[in-house]
Amino acid sequence: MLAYIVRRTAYGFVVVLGVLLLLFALFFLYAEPIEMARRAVGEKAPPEVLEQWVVNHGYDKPTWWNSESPGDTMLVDHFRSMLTFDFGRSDADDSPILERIRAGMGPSLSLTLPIFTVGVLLGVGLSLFVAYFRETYIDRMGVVLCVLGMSLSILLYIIGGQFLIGKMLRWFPISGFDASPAVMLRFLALPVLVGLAEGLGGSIRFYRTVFIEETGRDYVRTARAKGCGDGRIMARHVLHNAMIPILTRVVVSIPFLFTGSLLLESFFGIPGLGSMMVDAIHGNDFATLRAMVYIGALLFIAAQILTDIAYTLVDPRVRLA
Amino acid sequence: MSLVEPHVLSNIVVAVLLGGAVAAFAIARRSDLWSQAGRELIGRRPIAIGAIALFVSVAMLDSVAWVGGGGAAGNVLEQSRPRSVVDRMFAPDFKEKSYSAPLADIEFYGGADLSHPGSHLLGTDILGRDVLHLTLKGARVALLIGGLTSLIVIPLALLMGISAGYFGGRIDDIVFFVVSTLASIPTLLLLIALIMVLGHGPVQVCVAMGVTGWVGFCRIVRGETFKLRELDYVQAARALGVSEIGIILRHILPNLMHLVVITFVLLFSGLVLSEAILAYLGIGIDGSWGQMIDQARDELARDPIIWWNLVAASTALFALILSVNFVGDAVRDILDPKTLGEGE
Amino acid sequence: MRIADPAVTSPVIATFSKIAGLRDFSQRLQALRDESPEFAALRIDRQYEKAGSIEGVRLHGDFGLEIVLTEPYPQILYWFAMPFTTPVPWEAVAYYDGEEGRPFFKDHPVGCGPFEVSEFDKQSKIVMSRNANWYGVQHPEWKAPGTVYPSEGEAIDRRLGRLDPAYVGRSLPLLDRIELRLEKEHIPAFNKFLQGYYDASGIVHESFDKIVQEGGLSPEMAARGMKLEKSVDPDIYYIGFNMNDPVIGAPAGERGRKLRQSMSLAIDVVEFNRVFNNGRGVPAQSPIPPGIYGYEQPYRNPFRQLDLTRAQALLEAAGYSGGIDPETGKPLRLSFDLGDTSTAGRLRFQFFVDQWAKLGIDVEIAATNYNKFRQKVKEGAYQIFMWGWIADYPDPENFLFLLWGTMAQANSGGPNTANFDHPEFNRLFEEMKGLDNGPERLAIIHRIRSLLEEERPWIELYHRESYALYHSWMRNVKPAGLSLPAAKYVDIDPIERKRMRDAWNQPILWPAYAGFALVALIAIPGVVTFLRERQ
Amino acid sequence: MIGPVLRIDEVLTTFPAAGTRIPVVDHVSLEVHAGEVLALVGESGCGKSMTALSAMRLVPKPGRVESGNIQLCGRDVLALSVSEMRAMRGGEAAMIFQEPMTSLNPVQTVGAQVVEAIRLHERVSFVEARKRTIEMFDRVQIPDPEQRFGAYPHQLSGGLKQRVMIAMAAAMRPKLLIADEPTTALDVTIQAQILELLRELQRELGTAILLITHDLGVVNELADRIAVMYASRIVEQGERVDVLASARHPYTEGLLRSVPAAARRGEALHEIAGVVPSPSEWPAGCRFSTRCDRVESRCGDAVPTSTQVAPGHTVDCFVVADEVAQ
Repeated sequence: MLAYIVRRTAYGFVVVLGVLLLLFALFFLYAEPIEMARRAVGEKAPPEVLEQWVVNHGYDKPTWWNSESPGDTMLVDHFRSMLTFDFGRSDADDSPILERIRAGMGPSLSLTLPIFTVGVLLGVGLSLFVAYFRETYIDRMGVVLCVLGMSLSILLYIIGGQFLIGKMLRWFPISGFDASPAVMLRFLALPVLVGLAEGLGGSIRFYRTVFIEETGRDYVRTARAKGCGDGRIMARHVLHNAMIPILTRVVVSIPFLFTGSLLLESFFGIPGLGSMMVDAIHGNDFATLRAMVYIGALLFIAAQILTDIAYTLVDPRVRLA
Repeated sequence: MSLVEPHVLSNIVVAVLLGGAVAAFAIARRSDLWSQAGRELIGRRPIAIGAIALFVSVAMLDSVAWVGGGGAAGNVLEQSRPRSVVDRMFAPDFKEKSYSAPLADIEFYGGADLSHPGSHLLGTDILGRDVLHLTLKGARVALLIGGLTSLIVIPLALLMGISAGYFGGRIDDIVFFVVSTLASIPTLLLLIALIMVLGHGPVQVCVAMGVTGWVGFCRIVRGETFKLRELDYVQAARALGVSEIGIILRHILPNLMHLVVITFVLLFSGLVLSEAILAYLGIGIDGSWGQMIDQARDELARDPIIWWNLVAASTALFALILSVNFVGDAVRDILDPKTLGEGE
Repeated sequence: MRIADPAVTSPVIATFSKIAGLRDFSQRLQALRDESPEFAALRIDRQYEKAGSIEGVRLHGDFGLEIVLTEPYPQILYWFAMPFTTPVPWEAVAYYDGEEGRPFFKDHPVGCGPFEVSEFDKQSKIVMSRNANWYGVQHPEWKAPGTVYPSEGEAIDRRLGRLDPAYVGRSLPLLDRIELRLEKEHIPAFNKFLQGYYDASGIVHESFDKIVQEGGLSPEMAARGMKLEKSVDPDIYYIGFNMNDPVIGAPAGERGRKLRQSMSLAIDVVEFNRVFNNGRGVPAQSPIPPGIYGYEQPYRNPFRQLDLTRAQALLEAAGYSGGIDPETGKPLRLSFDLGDTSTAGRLRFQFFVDQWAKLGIDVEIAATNYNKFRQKVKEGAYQIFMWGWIADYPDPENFLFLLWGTMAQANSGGPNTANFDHPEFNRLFEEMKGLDNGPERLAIIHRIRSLLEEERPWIELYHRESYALYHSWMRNVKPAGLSLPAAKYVDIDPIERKRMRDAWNQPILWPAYAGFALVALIAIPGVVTFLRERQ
Repeated sequence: MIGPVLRIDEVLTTFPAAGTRIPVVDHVSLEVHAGEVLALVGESGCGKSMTALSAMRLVPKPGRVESGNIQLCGRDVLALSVSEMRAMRGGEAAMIFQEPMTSLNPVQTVGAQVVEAIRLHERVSFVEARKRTIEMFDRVQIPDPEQRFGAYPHQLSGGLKQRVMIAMAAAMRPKLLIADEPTTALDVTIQAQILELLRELQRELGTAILLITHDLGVVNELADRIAVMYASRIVEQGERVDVLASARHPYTEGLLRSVPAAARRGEALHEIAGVVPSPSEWPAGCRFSTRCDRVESRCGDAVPTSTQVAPGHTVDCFVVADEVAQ
């Protein structure tokens, strides 16, 4: 077990290195540092200030190889800063990136965590309901509704939600954020609702397929033949077997809890990591983007390792070899 | 100025596509499996297939363009521009000064008379352009996003997936590493980063989407090839001394074709929807429905509300995606209910 | 001295380098830091002390400062009025050094106003709260009078009820806390204002018609007790030509000039403002906006009045008859290079392209991201661009220097992106900038103006007009542009706000009940039959 | 006990397809008496398993029993409440399936699955149930039963898994055991062992067995009586000797002739012409008429009824009926 975890983690680390190399290629090989500086410091800045900015951000070093001191290149700096989580300062406004990530995590989590947990529970619950009534009009309508839901762009969910629920029906404030918990609930209600609605179609359909596939399996027939009731079959047999695909889907979405939702956050004015990334995109803030992409990838790789380990706990057939 | 004008190129592409479609149809007819699957598909989802056919024909008609024949008198620019069949369905000066409601005869704001009263079926946008015209033109962009990207994704994924699955060993290790690396980066972020590097424009966006999109399919191809390689008749062919390339072309590839078809259909809707998000971030493709939605979303705040822009673009988008999703479901059921778990 | 500190990378060092010896000081400081790490580790005031004084700055007692410039530059007075030269205690700079959990000084502003910044989140909000240590506070020990609400003011203040006796004599500031919010999506933000979640807001142009009718508030909004304030901003939006371009710029000589003139005549900025800005915005006739010396309201630029016939004639004279480029036999093709890929921007640029299309000129929008655009600018690979400039200080020099040859992008990487380098203009500009406002200066400005009329490096578009809205519960607002000193007079009636907010936000709940009922109605028969069948 | 353990009377079970409902069990009647083994024989897809599942009320959705009467241990199965039916399954009547590989829950130990079967019907402690499970394992000749109790299905061979299935089914000493192709998926040597085991159980516990199979060798080995199904209907029914030795229905004859048997060494193996038609292609009248070598014109007009050819031996065929009448 331990040996497996160690080996799996080691491979994960190799993938992290691959990601870093790719990020380096993406972010350092085309942007002119001096133009990044101009964007950051301002149009009105004289050349020497721009050059100073470039030096301060370390963008003046040789890209790949420095014959004089091999450790002093952008490539090495990139790996060093990423691996030590020393992300430095934003290219756009010189704010410390790590601090901003810390500050943005709270708002992001307060949005994504409810969407995630309620989404999984609701998805599993509703899909069980639909799967239970399979081959009736409830099931067929459910599937059609899911496909309808999946075919709508998230932009429309947001626009529609804000217009209909926020503006016309005035159930919740249209957008905004407040750190005090009581007020926050009111503000988060609408984005959470929209986030749920957007994801629900796909997840119900996915879970439904899983459940129907599992309930069609022979062991369910066996259980029935020995006198198990429907509820017991679902709880003791089907749910446990369905855990494997469900786990894959759920764990893989954990990184998004932290990276937040780009669109929801920027539309609803939530100062989380998602809107931070939208800002970084609009402001050509490569340092921030790079850090966020890296963290996202890191979390994803970690989540994958966790999934693999979780498999061994859920499924006795998976052997640790 | 390049030797081949864009509109000539697109005419050629349309011809090639039509030829390809006819050829594919002819081949499919000869194979029982495919022609039966096709018949069953049409039987199951006649409306959705009709809708897709409509979208495709609009896109085709918008891709066939030629210079001349019309244009406002005296305006050399209009006359020298290639106009597609769809453009020709609308008068070249089919423009107002500003918003007008569907079928209205005065301008929505300001109240001046329109030059084409009562003839804008879906009204006009802020620049006075006919919304129906813009919506129809969006079909071409949507199909370009789906089609061109699939043209990148599918061969790439097949090449990588088959070589990894068939040859195994080092090649498999490398491919698997590349796949894990790409898959680790959140798709949307990777997409954005790629477009920043590649620049804007339809081709660049499609290439970026292709680079991010091939990973999932590659995994499936790799797994299937793994299984196929172990099959008796493939082993037998190898024992008989058929070359590796021969085995791949004759035995492996044809058995992956159903996966290609399913993936294409499933990929398509995801791609078109992602473009809408890119449009919001300002890096979408010009003329797409995503861009129209993005342009129109704030107009809901006007009084009276300007809704037709948003509704036209989103209905078109929704109808296409919905049809494709419905057809996709059916295609999966018919061709392969097992291999492709949903959502993975 | 901090401006000269290379570690600060002040964006205005070039301007202040006109102070004699400032640059020397800067270099000395850098050299000392490079030489010895011990020096660099010294406290900041010791470093400055050791680096020696700045030649051109002399102290006169406790409150006097004499500054010597290397060249005549009257505008420096404006610069001294800007935040760059706010006095800063070195103790604060030394303390906030980013060590031991303390923020850096630039992330932790220090000041002495009625409010202090208690929260500064670049992404979403700035919170200012009452500064207990403000000199204006009526402090029990200091026995100083403290600052109170004034009883006198301009006539307009009295008329608009800003001198309400209920406030006179109350100690300032009236508010405990001010929150400025940054919202990325302006429509939701504005809707929140309308719902009463914000006290004040600008107007987004999409909902303009609902709020403003015939120059005033719409009856509906007026009935809500809303107040509207208007002002013209000291800025200019313009389309520029790259004067180094062989087709459209100076190398094309007379031909290029006529082309530019023609293109300028085709742009209908009134229409543009009507479509995109709800008619707000003053059509620009020259680079100088209202409120800046040299702006003359009656002046009309002959090439900035829409005249398609004349434009076509000029185009013909330039050799592009009907827009046809004789070299290719096709319509003249130009590129409009932009660093804005947003869809909203796209529509605006399309507007101009459509207008030029009326002349038969084929302008292509080349929208790239900002970095790519800057790169193009740097390489000179651009033809037409659109830009804006907001005044740093109220002097015509701040606008006209955008066309000064010395500032040309191609020569110095300066903000003269049009690369306009006209000897006559340069001479006039250099003469004008050192002069004080007066008839002599105005005469030169007139000459510059007519030179620009002919040369057309720019198509001047408009000067923005901004409208601001306030709810009835917000009192004593006096618009003062960006500066905040007036904030201490502002008051808010929270009870009124709560009342109105609640009244405006009564949720309409029946659709929810209806929805639930519908779902139940649809599902129940199915569930019932299903369960019955199971038995 | 009076009367048969299982009595199926004119049962019609249908599945929806293409707008109509297709019968998969078409007015089938049969009886299984205490202590006897009835073999239900036929080609795949002829409705054998569906008949058995109908008896247990386990027809998978969207299929359902439309009409007819099913008596299990004297109780009307179709009228029972859900919980009463649940008590029947595994208690009075148990079932084992064709695929031991997939019929066990892969994520539970086999012991736990048998324990569950016991505890569903009897209020006993886990320890007690475990003891009984291990006894049961011993009885079905699972070696090392204590250790096997904690094994997962994937750790056992096919034969062992089928033994676990039998242990599970026999745990509550049911009156009826439905064995749906219990040996099809197993090696020949294992098959024999499993059949032997079934016979022992039947003898020891007095359980009636409804054996579903297409393998006439198995039938010969185990069955007391035989019912032959073709295209959702029973075409011939009778004592094993009667049916095997003097089959009358052309389909049964065909089936028997297609078995390689020592008795007919040297003869060419018979093949029934054509394939089983799919439900949509069923002919009117006798469903075997399209493949029958003795077909007459009336066969396509009406459905033949049962004719007694010997005591307890019935055949549904016009031609045979005429022969008997003569």
